Amino acid sequence: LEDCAHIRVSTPIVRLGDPVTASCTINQTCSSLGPESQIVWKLEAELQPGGKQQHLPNGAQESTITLPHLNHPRALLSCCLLWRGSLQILDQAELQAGYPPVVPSNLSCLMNLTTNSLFCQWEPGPDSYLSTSFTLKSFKSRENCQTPMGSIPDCMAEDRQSHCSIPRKHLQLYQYMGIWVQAKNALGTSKSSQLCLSPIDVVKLEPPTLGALYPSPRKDPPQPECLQLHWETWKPSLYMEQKCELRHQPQLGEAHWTVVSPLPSTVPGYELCGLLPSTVYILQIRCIRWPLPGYWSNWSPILKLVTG
Amino acid sequence: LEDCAHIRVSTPIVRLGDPVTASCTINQTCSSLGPESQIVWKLEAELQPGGKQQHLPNGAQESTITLPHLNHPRALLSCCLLWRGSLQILDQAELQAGYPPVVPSNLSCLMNLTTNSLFCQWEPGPDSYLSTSFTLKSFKSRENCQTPMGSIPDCMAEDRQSHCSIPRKHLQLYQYMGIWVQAKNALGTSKSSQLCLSPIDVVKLEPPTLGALYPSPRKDPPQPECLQLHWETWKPSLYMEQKCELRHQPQLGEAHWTVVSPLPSTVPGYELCGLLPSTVYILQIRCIRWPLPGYWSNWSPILKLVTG
Amino acid sequence: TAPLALALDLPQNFLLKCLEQVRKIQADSTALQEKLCATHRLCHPEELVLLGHSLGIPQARLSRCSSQTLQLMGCLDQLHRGLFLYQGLLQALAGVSPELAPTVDLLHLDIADFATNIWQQMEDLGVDPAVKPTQGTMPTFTSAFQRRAGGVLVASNLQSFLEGAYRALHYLAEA
Repeated sequence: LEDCAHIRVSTPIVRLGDPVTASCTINQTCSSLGPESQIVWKLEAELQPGGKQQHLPNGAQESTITLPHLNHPRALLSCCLLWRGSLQILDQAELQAGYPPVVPSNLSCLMNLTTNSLFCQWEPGPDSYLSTSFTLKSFKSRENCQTPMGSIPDCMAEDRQSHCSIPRKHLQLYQYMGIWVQAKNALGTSKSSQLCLSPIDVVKLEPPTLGALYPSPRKDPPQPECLQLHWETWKPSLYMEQKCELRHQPQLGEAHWTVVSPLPSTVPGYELCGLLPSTVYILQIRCIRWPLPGYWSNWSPILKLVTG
Repeated sequence: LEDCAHIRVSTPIVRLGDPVTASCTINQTCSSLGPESQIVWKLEAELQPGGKQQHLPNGAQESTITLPHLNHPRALLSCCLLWRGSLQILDQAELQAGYPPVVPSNLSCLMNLTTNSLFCQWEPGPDSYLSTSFTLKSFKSRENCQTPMGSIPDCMAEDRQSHCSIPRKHLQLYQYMGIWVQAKNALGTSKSSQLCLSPIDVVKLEPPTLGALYPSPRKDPPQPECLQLHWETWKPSLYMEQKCELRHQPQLGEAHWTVVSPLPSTVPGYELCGLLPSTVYILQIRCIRWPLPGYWSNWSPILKLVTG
Repeated sequence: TAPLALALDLPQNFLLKCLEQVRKIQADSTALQEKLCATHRLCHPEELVLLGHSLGIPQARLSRCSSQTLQLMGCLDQLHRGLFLYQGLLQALAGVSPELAPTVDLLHLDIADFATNIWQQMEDLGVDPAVKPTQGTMPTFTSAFQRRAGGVLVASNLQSFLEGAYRALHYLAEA
């Protein structure tokens, strides 16, 4: 039993605004078709004039239509027949329109020592209205990332996400890798510019744990303009040489931060002086892998202390 | 190259307090063993006297020990050798002790129309100290659940959980099924008593949505001791005949609930009179499948209204 | 014997359950129709009559269930055959689309439950036919569109079938 009717579409996915040509063939089997049966096209709910109808040698009838501009990202094209006064739908085709993917921009990566993965994110660019897959592609290389030296499995971003994480087992932390993002949909493919980095050099640390020294040691004579602090490196980064920055300001008034730098990443006891006595201070600390490259950690949560 | 030493345990998992017998064979290859090398047993960190040592024809040495009472649910048995003044661990075996599973009790099931699954739970009984799996077993049947008429896949409870949900696709809502829980560990298996139910008869509904009628219709003369209410059946149970109960009480004082019953499950407008005028009332409603069997829903969230 | 007398053989519990199952299947079927309309804009079976003819979608008869000519055992048998037919039609719709599949699966499960309930009652009354019905030739839906259009037509025919069944069962329950 052949199909009663069948729509063929030149290209079911076109650029937004481009024309689409479709033809609908209705077989004689489609229940005693009168010779004058008129094929009618509908796009969504709107009738579409301009279908050219012809008889085929095998008795079937075929109508061809060209929609000059497809302006809906999604549209249902229906091939219908006027039958006993009612419009009968015999076949439907889903048309899609959109744009080829724009070149993803602002690709940046961070080595996350907690999840032990290389987290990369990018700007996907404007919506292409078509289902677009983003793939983080990379290869192992030497210094300048010109010649691939080993493959790394693709990292497929989840639907509608603009980030992907390459797990530790695919990474060589201290070797260079070329890395870029490919965007792909039915209308084309685009590639971001390529980064060349070694994962450990884009490590972003967590800040140390900053605290007041308890019991703050007895000073003779007492020093009301000092605070006794201590901080401890974030454990997963203990093996890394780092330098840190401490910033502080009185809590009230429109003071600005005073920054003490450079500081080591672990200090059992640190005396911060030159402060205003009996004043509430807010303090924060952050660290960075150093002298080897890395990114500054975020500032630690605010520590509030009162001078003597 | 043969193993240097090897422990064999009669039964690595015994009842708590039962004896355990183990033997340890140390081969000649084990780095130039002196004839007088003494095999030493340790249970966790404690030396265990009483090992009987003998020479084997092939030059190996074997020690056999019986621990009279294994009282640790988990214990490491070590086969050691005195060598150059220090105790060398050559092999270790993990011993486990516990109890056979107690018969699971209080098996009960509810048909959940939101998740569309039969949720069953039970009391696992005291800890057997051994990894115990709980499996909900069931079969399709006729009225009295004596003769199985069709199998239903086992429902494996997650680790340390005492409930399991049989999904809709394995259920025949209006047919009877025999259902019980099996508990199994290394020391045995136990079975709960069997329930015989048809899932739809253990349905537990969600309460209707109870609200005040806005705008409450103008009454002439006004009726300060009445409240205008409406409620709507919980949508997934619309197809079920139900009866409902409304309870109300003044918010203050140690009043008790007044219950109005039976009520239909959907009422566009209901006038509740005989109340104290200008008093804050709290009201709740619940429903049950009726006249066919089911469980009462929980009471709806409290509705607070003030009489005229 | 007058249908009413025979209705007395039917346990009230059975009739109440059947009425509930019909309402449940009606709700499932309405859900399918609403989804076909919302997702694929196929909202009116009248637009698909011609296609339905060419697809050859069989319909179930309930001639022995109409209140004028109600013949209890014949009615139960027709109910069971109709439900059996709709199980086959729903299976033919397999692969309709990911959004609709759960709704079609639930509808199929509920219809199968109802058919089993009726079959067991016929067994209890000792009037179950010697051989369970076998599925006739089912339409073959060759495209995603045909499966969706078939879904609209099957759901619409099923609703009419269920209305007939509900009237008959309600008539028997009131007897």
